[in-house]
Amino acid sequence: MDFDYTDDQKALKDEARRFLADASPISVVRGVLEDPARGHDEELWGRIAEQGWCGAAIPEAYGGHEFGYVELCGLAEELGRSLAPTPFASSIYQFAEAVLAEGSEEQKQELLPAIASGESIGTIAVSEGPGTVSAKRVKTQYANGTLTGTKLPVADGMAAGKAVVLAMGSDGPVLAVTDLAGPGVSRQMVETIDPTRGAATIVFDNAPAQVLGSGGDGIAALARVQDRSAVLMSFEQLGGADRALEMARDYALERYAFGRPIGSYQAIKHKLADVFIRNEVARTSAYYGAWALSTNAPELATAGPAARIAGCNAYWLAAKENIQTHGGIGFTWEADPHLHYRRARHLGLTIGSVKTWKRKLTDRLEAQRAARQAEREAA
Amino acid sequence: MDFDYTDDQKALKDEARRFLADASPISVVRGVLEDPARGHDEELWGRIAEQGWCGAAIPEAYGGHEFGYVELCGLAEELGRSLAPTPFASSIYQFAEAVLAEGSEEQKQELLPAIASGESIGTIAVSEGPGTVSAKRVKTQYANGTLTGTKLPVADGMAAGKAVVLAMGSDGPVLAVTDLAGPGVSRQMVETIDPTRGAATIVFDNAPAQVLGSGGDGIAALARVQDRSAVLMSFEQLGGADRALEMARDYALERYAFGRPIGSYQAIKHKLADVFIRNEVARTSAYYGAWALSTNAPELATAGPAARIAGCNAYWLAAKENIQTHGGIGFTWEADPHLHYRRARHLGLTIGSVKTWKRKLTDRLEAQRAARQAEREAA
Amino acid sequence: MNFDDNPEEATYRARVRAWIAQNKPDLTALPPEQRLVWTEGHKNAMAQWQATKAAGGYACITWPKERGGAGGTLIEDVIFSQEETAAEIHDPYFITGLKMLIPAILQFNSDPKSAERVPPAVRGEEIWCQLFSEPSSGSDSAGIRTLAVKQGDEWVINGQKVWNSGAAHADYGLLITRTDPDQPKHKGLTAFWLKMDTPGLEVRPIKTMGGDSELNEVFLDDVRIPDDQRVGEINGGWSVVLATLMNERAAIGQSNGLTWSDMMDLASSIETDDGTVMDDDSFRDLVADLHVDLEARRLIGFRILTAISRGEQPGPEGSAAKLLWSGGTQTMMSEALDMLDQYGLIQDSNLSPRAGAFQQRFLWSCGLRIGGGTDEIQKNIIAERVLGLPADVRVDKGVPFREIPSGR
Amino acid sequence: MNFDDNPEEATYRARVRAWIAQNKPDLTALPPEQRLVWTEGHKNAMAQWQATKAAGGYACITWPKERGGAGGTLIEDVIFSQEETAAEIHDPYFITGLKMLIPAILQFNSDPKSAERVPPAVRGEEIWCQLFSEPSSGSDSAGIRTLAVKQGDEWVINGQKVWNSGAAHADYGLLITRTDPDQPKHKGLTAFWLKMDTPGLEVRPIKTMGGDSELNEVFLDDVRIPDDQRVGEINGGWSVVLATLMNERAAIGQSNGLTWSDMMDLASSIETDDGTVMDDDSFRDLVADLHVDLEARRLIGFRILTAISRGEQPGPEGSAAKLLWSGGTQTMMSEALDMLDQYGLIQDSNLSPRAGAFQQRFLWSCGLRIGGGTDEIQKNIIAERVLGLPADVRVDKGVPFREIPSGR
Repeated sequence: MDFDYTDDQKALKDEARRFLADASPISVVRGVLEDPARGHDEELWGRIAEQGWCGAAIPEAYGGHEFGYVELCGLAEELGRSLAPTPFASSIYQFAEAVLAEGSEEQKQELLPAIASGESIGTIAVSEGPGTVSAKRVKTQYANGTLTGTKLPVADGMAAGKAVVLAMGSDGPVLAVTDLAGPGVSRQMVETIDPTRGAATIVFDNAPAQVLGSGGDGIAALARVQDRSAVLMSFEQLGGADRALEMARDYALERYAFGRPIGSYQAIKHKLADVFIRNEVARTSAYYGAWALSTNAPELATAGPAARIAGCNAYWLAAKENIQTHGGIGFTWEADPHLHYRRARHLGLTIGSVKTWKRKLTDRLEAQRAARQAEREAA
Repeated sequence: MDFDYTDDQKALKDEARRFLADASPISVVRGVLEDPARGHDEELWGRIAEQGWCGAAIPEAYGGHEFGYVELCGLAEELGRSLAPTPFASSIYQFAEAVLAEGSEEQKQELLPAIASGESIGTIAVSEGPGTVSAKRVKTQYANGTLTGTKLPVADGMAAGKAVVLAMGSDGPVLAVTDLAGPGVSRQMVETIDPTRGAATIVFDNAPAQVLGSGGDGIAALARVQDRSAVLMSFEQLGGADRALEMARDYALERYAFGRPIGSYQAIKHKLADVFIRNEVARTSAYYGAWALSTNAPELATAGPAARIAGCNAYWLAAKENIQTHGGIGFTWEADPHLHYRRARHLGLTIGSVKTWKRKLTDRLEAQRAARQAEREAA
Repeated sequence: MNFDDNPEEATYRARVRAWIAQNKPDLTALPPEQRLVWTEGHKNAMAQWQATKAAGGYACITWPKERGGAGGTLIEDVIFSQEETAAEIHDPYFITGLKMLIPAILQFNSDPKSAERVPPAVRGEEIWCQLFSEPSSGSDSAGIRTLAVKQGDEWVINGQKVWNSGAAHADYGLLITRTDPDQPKHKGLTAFWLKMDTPGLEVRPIKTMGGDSELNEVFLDDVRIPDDQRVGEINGGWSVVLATLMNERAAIGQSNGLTWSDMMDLASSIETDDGTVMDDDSFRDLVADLHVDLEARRLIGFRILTAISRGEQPGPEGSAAKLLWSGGTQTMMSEALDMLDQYGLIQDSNLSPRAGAFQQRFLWSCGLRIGGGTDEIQKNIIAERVLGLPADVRVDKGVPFREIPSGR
Repeated sequence: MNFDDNPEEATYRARVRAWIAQNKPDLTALPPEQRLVWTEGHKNAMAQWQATKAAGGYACITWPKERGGAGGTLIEDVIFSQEETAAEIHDPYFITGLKMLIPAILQFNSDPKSAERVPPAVRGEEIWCQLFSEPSSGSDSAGIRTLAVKQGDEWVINGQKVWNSGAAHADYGLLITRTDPDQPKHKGLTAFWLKMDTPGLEVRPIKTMGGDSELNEVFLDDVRIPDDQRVGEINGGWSVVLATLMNERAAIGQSNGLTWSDMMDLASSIETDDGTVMDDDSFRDLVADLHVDLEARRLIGFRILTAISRGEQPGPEGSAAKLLWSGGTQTMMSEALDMLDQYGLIQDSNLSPRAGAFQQRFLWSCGLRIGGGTDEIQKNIIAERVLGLPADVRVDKGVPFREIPSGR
């Protein structure tokens, strides 16, 4: 039983926090926020790549540093906390995980080294319109080695050089990987609720692409990849939620009303206690997910969705109550709470809404229950 | 625009409150609670009947006093407030409304005078087992003028002399009225979460019965009746919720912790403010329902369910937070808060759960929306 | 219980409905971006509308005729507002002055100079704003620090105001200052009215998190105001504040914005494998909950109206209605984004459903929970004024203002 | 992050699992109604089990051997408890004495008379109960009014205690009294241990709203206790209270009761027109929410365990876990009743699903939110001890106890 970071992991996290305090202060975040043409901070991305973070969970054989998944989780927590405006999530939690989990040996060899070094940025293009993505409603076509269709929103779609794309092949949905700088691809920035994380509409018109790995059910493959992304993303959410709670706590200590700090009123104290509880649920669920991810445990099938749900709920509550605790100031552009409010919902939507994940979790709990019953009946 | 009781209605309510303070003090409620063999207080029932309340909304032609529906709503509010252990709800909001709304002229003549005088008690027997009642799953049969099947729980099923029973006829579900003291009927008390409101299992074995009114779709008829019951019941819920809030408020004023009344702490103040808001939603929704009921407005189709939902939610919140505000004392048998906790859930389940009513409300909102669209397209 | 107009009300309603239809401003003449509130084009159109109302006898309906009003009843005023809303006329410019500030000034001042300000306001020629809140006095609304010092017949004023809605468009303001810091908090305040172009006064727009700039900061640097612009007694400013707040409560807020039926429309437009989101049981539960709460909010308005039409002072139901509205809107918008799933993060008037209204209100709803009394203050009001629970322990009670701890 | 036992832990677990399987009490010998906790039959079986553990070297695992313990580690103690729970052994009788009260007594007293009480408790021969709470000191746990007055070598005690779990079954109690009402609240308290059959002491069971009587009132009427049964210093009783509370926090609660999977079982048993309630989207959302919260509660236990196994003092995660549990249970039971619809109001062990367990816990869940520190107190603990927010204004701070306002 050891349900916490090790001392080494804690040291890595501390170092990451110091690094980000220097490399990604709030001025860097606002630099991206205020300039509609930017989707991330390129200098910051370069410095993060230099740290080797992109390869934290990528095996050395593919150019990574193989620190380990729990270490990557720790970095994600710090990235979330600092609001770092980078395509790290798209490139590492999503693209790299997709290639690692579903790609062929050749594809790993070809694609991962540039991702691990940070030279190349990857993303996943799934959504095509309003609503939950499903096998029945994928319209983008994959045929004769090319993709045709429109994906939006694609997180970091302007910054990325490569994308894994969900498309309908001749035998059903597949995941295909394509070069976004190649022929048949046009893209356009799309404004979102969180300008510190870029997004794009990408139009594929007979764009050359290859199926990831041996093909097979693309929806099932995407689900396996997203279980992994969900855990990593949940640490970003946790980091953000912790930071939002701290901001609220700090403000509640320094802001006075009726002659005493507002943090001495139970309305504020109990509100922030509620946020703390949600953050503890998120922390605990994320840790459990990290264990399942790092050990490839079958529990990932429920731990991934649980981490996602807890992360979405915690960050949303922490972000909105941080604004509320700040009062009028919290509603202004100049104050920082809205950055977390935006980011909380960005992270809460980008690999599917909390509602979508709740359904996924219950489907799996039900399947497990049916399997246990079948086992019992067989016995 | 006049969205409140009139002065006359207020005077009637005040009088009812004084009457119940005398006729139904908490000792009378506890008398029924402590004796498992009783389901209501017979002396109290007699005194209520003497007041003419049973006939408040029954036309004079059928032996009623025809005070009006808003007046009956006011009485319901006071009955709910006092926790009066009587079969009033079953007999008046349900049985009488069923006969009034769906019965033939002959049946009204025959059945209502004894109900209006309080001589006879009626009820409705709908549920047969776990889950929401539906046309597909009614098992009690109506054939050749007799009923066969089992109903449980039937509110006030031991006290009632007559019942309207949902049963499956040859052409689908019907409502049939039967004499519970007659042949082919056996019944047994069933314990519930609220011993101050009796209930029974009733077994029909070829019990003579007649279809209510001209027959027709029994599920649709039941729905029309229940929209009316829902409004009346929501006033009982409102009265109970208001009383539970008052109890909590009074205790918060007299109980001290750390040298001051617990009602001076925001944890308690804001909790009770939340209860107040729910009670205001219930009050407003109930008033709107009373208007729709008293004017036979088509708005009853949504106002009835809305009053029901708001009433269920308000009483449940008020009842549980009343216990919480009382702390340890509130958890004891000797203290009164648990009486409201029990009653809140009794009222919240007895004509169908809040979930069942939410579905009903949305179904109707959707139908209205479709009708408006069809109208627009026709135009 | 009666939801219908009585015969006189119905006659009045029919009359004003026809009049509004005939006289209402034509915004289609404006370029689309100038049809939004807090733009010059919209402001000018509304000023013209106010003048039309004044000429037609529909400005300040409850005021006596000699003051430029119509000598009408409060219920007539409410009916007129309802019909304006139905005709999609939204005017945030004149309501503050005419409903809240000028009535309060006239309650305390009867001098000709104060009275002179009334007719141009009624005719839509002068806009008023409130200069009450300060950086360190939000929920603690008596914690005013802007200092006014008497010099001869003038007052010299230094300090800062904030959250001043429409101050950048306003011609006049009602200002609360501290004139005696040695008195306890509520006892050393004094009110003034002043021109917004008085030397030393500077308005700076505040950009909110949603990107708009309705709100402002106002800086006062040696602003000099003659004593005859004082409102009420020296150190009697708290009474002026309370009078404006009473007027505010009687001014029933216009209902607007997205509601449960918009959620049904959105859900019906989002496909799932089995139909649309409208077929999802869990969404259906949500619709029922939203319907109940938001209809209750609307109906609470009718209960307030009932009290008014009976000549009673409306109670604190308004606080309950505000809480249902602010919390309900934030939850609803968040659910809308979730329904859209990944697509919900797009905020683009060409791509997003309803031109991005759900995303815009998702941001804006934060302010709803704060402006006009935070959620927490509303609950205090309910607990103390309705339920009669004791006020929280007040460490600043009876303490000279300058000695009250104030943090940073 | 590792959920597995380390090799030593795994070895220990295997050993105790085998031992428990071989030695566990056989409740099936009892009549069914005597298998429930707080019955004589169950109590005697558990006393026998405690004796078996003591003989086998598994009683008080963390205590030194000379005190009757096993000289083991806290993690071994936890593993043993987990295995007891897995074997469905629930013992509420000895845990209070052995985990909380006796360790606190021994921390303050080293006299032979106090020490004599240890061996029989370890062997399951004597049950202890806590005599702390009073009618007017619940959340305000230092507000003790039971008065102890010294007369020669004895103390004469008068007052009333309440919410004393198991007092009707207990042989000994640890009692907190007020010995100096002129001191501020926390400074005039003194602790004693006493036999529950001391003359003047009367135990009266309290019937809870659910109908059971685990809790009691204890009346003290001129109860005389020799000074050598005093625990700690005169007026030093608050330190004794704090010591027991620290012990309580380290004693990890056993997990039990209905959870999300029971809700799935129930839902699957309730038919609808389209299948069962399990197919309802809205119920599916609820399952996900319950799973996340209740699994988190379980996992928080592992985090506490991790801290313990690292030799750290567990933090206030316990308060978060308790709030998830208490609120979650009440919500869950209410949802269960709603699922059953009208049938949900039946409370009959023959008719209701799971013999009425949902209805029984529906009532019982109210107590969960109150006992062991109310929801409100838990949130205060989180706000103050974790987040570092200031304590609320304390009007009783430094005030002599007899002058503190106390209402009725």
